[in-house]
Amino acid sequence: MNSSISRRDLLRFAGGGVLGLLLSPLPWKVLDDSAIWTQNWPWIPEPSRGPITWSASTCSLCGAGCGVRVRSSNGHPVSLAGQAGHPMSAGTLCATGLLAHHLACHPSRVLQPIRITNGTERTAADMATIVAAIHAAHSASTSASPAIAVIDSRPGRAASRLLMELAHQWPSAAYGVAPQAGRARTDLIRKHFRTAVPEFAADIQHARLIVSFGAPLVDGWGTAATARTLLAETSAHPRPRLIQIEPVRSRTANVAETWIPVTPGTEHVCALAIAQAIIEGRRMKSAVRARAEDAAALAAFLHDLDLPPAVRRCGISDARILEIARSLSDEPASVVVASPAAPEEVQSAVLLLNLVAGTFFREGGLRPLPEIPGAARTTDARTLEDFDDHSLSVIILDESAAGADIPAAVFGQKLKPGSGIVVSLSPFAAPRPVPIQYVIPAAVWGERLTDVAGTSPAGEISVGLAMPVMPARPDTFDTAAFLGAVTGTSQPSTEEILRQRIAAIWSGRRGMVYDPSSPTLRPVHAFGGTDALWSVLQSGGCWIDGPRPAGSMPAFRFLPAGLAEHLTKRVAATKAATAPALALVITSDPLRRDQAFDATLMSKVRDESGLYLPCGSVAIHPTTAEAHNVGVGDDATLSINGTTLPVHIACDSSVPPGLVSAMDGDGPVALAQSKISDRSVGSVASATSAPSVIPVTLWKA
Amino acid sequence: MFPWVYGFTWSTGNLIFLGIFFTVVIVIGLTLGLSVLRSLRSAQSNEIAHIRWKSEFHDLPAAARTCRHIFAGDTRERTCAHDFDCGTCTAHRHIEELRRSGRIVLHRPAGSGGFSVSSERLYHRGHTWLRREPDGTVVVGLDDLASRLVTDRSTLGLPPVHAAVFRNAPLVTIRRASAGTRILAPIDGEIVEVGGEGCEWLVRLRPRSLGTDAFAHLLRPAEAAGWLQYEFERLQRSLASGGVGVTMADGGLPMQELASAVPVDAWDRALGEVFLEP
Amino acid sequence: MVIDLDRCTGCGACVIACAVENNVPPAHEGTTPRTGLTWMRVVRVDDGRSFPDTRSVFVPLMCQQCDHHTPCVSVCPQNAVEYDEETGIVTQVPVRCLGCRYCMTACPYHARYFNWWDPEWPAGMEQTLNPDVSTRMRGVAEKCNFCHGRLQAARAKAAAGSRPLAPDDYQPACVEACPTEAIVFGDLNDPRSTVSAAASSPDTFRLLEHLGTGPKVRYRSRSAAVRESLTRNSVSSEKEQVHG
Amino acid sequence: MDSSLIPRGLQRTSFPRFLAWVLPWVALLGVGLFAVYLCLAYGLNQTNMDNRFAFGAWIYLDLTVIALGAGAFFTGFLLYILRRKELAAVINSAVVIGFICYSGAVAVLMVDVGQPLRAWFTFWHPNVHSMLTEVTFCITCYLTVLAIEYVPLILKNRKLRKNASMLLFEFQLHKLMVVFAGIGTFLSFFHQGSLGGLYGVLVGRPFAFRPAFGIWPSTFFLFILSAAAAGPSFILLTSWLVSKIARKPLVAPDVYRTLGRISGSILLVYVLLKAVDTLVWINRTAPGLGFQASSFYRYGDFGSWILFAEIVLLGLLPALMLLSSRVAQHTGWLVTAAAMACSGIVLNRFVMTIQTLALPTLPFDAFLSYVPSWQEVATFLAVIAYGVLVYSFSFRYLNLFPQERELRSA
Repeated sequence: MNSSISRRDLLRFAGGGVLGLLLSPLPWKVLDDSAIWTQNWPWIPEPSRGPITWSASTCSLCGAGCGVRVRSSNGHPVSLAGQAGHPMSAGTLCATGLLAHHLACHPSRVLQPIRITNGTERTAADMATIVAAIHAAHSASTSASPAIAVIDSRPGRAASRLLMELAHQWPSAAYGVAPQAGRARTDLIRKHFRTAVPEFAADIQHARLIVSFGAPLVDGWGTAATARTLLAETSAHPRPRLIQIEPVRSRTANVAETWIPVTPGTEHVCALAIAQAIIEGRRMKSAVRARAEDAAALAAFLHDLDLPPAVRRCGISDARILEIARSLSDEPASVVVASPAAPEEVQSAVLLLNLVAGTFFREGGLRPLPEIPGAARTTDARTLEDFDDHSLSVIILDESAAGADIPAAVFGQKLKPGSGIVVSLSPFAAPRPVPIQYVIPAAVWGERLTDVAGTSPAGEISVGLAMPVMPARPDTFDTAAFLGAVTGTSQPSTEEILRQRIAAIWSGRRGMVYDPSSPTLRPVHAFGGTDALWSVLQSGGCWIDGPRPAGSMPAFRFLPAGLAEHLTKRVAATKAATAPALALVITSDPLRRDQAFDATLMSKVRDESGLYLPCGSVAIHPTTAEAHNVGVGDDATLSINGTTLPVHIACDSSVPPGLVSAMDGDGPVALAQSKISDRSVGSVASATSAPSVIPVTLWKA
Repeated sequence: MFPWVYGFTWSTGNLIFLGIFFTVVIVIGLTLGLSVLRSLRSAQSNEIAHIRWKSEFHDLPAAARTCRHIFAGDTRERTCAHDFDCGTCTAHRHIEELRRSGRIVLHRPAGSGGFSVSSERLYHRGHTWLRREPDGTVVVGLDDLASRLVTDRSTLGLPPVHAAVFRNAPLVTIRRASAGTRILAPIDGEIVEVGGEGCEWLVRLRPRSLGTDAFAHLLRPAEAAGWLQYEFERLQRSLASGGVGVTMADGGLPMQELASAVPVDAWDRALGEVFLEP
Repeated sequence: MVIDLDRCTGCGACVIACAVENNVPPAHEGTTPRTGLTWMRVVRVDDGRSFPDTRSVFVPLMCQQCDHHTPCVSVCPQNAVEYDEETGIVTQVPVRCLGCRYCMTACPYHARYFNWWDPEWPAGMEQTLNPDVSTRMRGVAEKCNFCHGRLQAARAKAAAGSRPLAPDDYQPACVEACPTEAIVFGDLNDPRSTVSAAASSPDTFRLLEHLGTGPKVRYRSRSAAVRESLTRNSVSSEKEQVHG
Repeated sequence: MDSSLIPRGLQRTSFPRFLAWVLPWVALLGVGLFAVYLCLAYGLNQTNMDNRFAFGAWIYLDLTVIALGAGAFFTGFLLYILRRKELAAVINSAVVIGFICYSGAVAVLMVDVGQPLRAWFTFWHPNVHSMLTEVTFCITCYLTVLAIEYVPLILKNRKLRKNASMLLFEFQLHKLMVVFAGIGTFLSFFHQGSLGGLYGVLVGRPFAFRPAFGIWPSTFFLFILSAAAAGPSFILLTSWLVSKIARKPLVAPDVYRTLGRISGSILLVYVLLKAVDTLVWINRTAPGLGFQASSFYRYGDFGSWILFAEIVLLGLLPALMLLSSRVAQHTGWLVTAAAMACSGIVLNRFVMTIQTLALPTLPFDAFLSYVPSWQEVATFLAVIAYGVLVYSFSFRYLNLFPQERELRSA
């Protein structure tokens, strides 16, 4: 008997083994398990399923103050929605607001102090080092002017008051605010009216006619409720007429009754021409005429400007101008608004037009805004630009709440050459052109108590509390706490300041309080005291100032000192300017407007769907593309005053021929903005993302 | 997929579709199973030799399957389709009858073309001959062409005594060059003696049957002469077209030194051609 | 569902709300509008008039929830797409999908999306995932299902109150999020519902109605130019006149 | 030893030269396998497919190779069922080509799906209304049949046949080959048709949609016919190509002629029906869905010339050439005609897969183009390399052309 195993035996064994395996449950089990495995890949996170709770808060991502309903699982927010009856936002939330709870885990979140070198390299920094650096700067300061500037990105908060008080206690420090959109306008209003007047807000909710010079009414004017007001059509509230005067077809222009494409840079001429048409049509309301003694002077001034040739440059027909003038005169509830980002001359001309049309102190017009009870007067605070050049050793930026951006060039201008440092308190450290050396981690929305003061579509002011809805990160710093640590003083907590504010509201007995639990709007005096108010506001409510009696218009001047010269110069410049081959119009991305950082899911409307023009792309009319020999998706180079930048071409027939439309943001255009501002070229360097007109040449890369 | 398994619906479409599918699967499976079963059965019933020959015969080139009656001059063109089993071939029987009745005669003179053909021997298509001995046994040897090709007896592997041999099944193996070639047995039988060195035959067999049918497929000497000539030419053609350069001036192979004239790399092919191994 | 195009400003809130509700991951690096995962998408379309009269219309585009002639249901080789007879919603069973993408080829509305990448959330963001909806997975095709998670929750709630599911019991996330209330959701079969009133308006139309797929998402616009530009097909397009 | 594996009596090139021929293909296969690994490990983001182009180069490859591989079933059908004995000269080669085409297609499909581990779900939860279900079932079964048909070829290898059990199995299997040929024909009719139906049922793609006869759209029948026409032409083409590369005659010229005649007559029927189908589509189907057929030919380079090329230039013309007895006298012309016929089918599959997806449906859609990524191309080429390798080894070690030996000695 041969007992050795032959190859055939082995083969047989293998064959039999395979057959036997097939008959066993093993292969089927493997199949089944592999299928189950593909459904539960270990590297894919599972949602944590826990008790679902609902809470209410106020969105503090921007100053609009929308009411938020928070759905949490296991104590962590999983989705946000608007509060249906909220007086400010009426149940709306913008796309960014819907993602507020994602910001806590943003990839560029800062969780410990960092040092940034060469603009991009980051290393962990020691808190003590940063404090020591600030102290060193402090002790080195000898001159009378402040060496440390504490810059508040969003004044008007309770935190702002803390900052202000701290800065005052600190000999060589000063409080300042970021350059604010519309500040020039406020200053101008004060010049027009001889008596002290408050700030004004447009009463969009009651306006029957809105003439808008590029104002983003449906995508960035307060809360999204403004858009609802403009677009809703009920028998009780017919849709208001909206005339949008804007170079490109923005989202607002798109839904407007009339869109008037205006040559970029000539908006002020257009506004002045309408004003002139109203005056010459002798339709100026007698009340307005009676209040201003210089009506004749205005007529003469406008006549001297010789507007018709300039208007022709606007690309708007005389008939259109007359028609708008007539409508403005005939409609009592009308208002003229300009984009907050519009250049100064546009703001001036629009204000003048409002005065001529008599929209001040009227329902549906420009209504006075009262002061927020208990707020420090930060409106008069100097901006960073107001500090002496090369005087600052340290700039402490409070960016814990998103606010206006400061152009990079300003830092260079204000800091001491070679030794000045910039410390930012911010939740994020995304690459930016701003020369920041240190970032101190701050809390994001939902992690700490703060307050938001907003303006409703009806032009009413409100205060809401943003309550923490998720556990705060222990490694973040409160702005006041950080400054307290630097100065070695103890400060009142945010809550204390907020309580003071609520006490002020209570003592004023003015306005209404919205209670989301009912949901009702009850007058302040119906509450028992500050505690009752506090608890309602804590549960997602908000205070809104009550209906103000329509005040009568005080005496004013159409042409306060300096305005005539300013406008004359601007109109003359418009007349003299030769038309550029192409004009670049940079519009601000509403979703990014007050938000330096995108929530990651914003990719849905940017990278994944093209709903918004991506950064780095410019849109041009197909005929423009053809004329410049570029096509969709081509890489091209944009040359602006010698600065060239790479862009992608997108063809869009809604962009008027001869224009290049781009979104501001952190793409090449922002880069160009910073570069151009170094060369101090025109309005592009302004703090706000103003629609800027730049001669552009375009060629294929 | 299966009734009562999650998600199954008793719709007509489902039933028709799955019915067809399962039918196909079953038919494939059954056919496959059947062939496995059949091959197992034929392995057990010792049909291997028979099947191997059938399979090999099927794969032989047409030139190697020429009918014996061509060599006898009975017919001009005919290829065998009966595995060289003339006993079952109706055409063969018919021609034989015609010849017996004298209606056709061998009109081709028995020319051997230089190969010796013995009148006492019967020839197998696998190039063996067979001679019936008086004691009822037969002796089997290599024919003239084969023995010129296989000159060294030591390369032959002969079967042991008492081994059963089957007609057209391997009888002897030739180990030469890279591949082995087998020589087919002419008839069924049992080995009774193995020839030694110098012996004209290779083995002595006791045939299983001594009836005429057992020898009907073997070539008679008259046919064998033409056949050997034909086979020699076939071998020559095969070697020539293969690019073998060693031929005589007239294009033919030197018959006497056949073994040494076939180059080493063509050896395998030459043996395959001659001994009917495809 | 009826979408009033005159009220859509293209703000994208619906797109975001959809992604948050359904645990759709943010874009992987390298994602383009063609490989994105946007169950809900807003497309800007020009109304076809010439400049400067031309207007854009923003068209929120999601699964159109075709009627019984659903192109995607019949093509799926393994019943991973199902038609819910009760609600008329076309549902997707992602765990059964093998990712052959035949349904995507079949869908004329391009409303189906393939998970080209493994879903990736920034660290910590998994805490914000909606617990009522499973996470997405690579290699399967998916689409809008009118917020199946919400429907299931509403069903459970109705069952707990031992009453049948009412059409107003839930609203998809996009409807809830739309700031201008451009999207109306409800029971089209109920003649008294707001949605069926809106659907019967002469301004209402469906996309690619000629194909006979019977979509249950309707669009409306008072502008004839908008209606024309969204219902025209290549037969009457301007391009043809130009290019002959 | 290599030479002991080569069938006796066949002249094959030396092993080093064979190696030199094989190695580049092995390298190509290796690159392709790496691409496959990338796709399986990282997902289909490695491809340039997208939500609009959900089917890309791979599906096109599948449809094309399966059409060209139809020679296996159709030759089998003619040989075993209709008893066209002369086709025995190419049946082995046809089976190998069929096996290569189908196994290559299935392999690519496994990469193409997003969740290969769930591939068997189609069997578990079949949706019988889906053409893809029909395709999956039939192709799986048919690939099994092809493998079974391939087995006897391998078992007949010189070395393997020495093993008695292999010989016996081969013998018995061969006897039952008619059953497999029958089943193969049945399955092939269905899946070739279903592959056509795959696009024909897409009511959402008016460019591809065709009205149904019974439960199948007209493309179902057109695909069967076109595959049946392309199959013999491809066998003709490959046989000729192999004989050119190997520099020896492999089949007798009359086999070429037979293949050409069969291919030509079916192609003629196909072209006529395709023309009728196109006219019905232009005048009835497309307008019924709200589209004018001419509108589909307005985009990019996809003008109506494609229609002309598909039906006349690469359809009618080769059909008439293949049927012409004068052309049949010249193998060169015959091969040209066969190549044209195959190109016509290749173009048809391209139009069905790629053009259908590139065309917009929604009024605001754009015509999109698509360029495969290197991973897709490498996988595509790997299938070709795989085919060349399998065929090369088969040709070297198996007796693919029974006539070769005789033609050699003739």
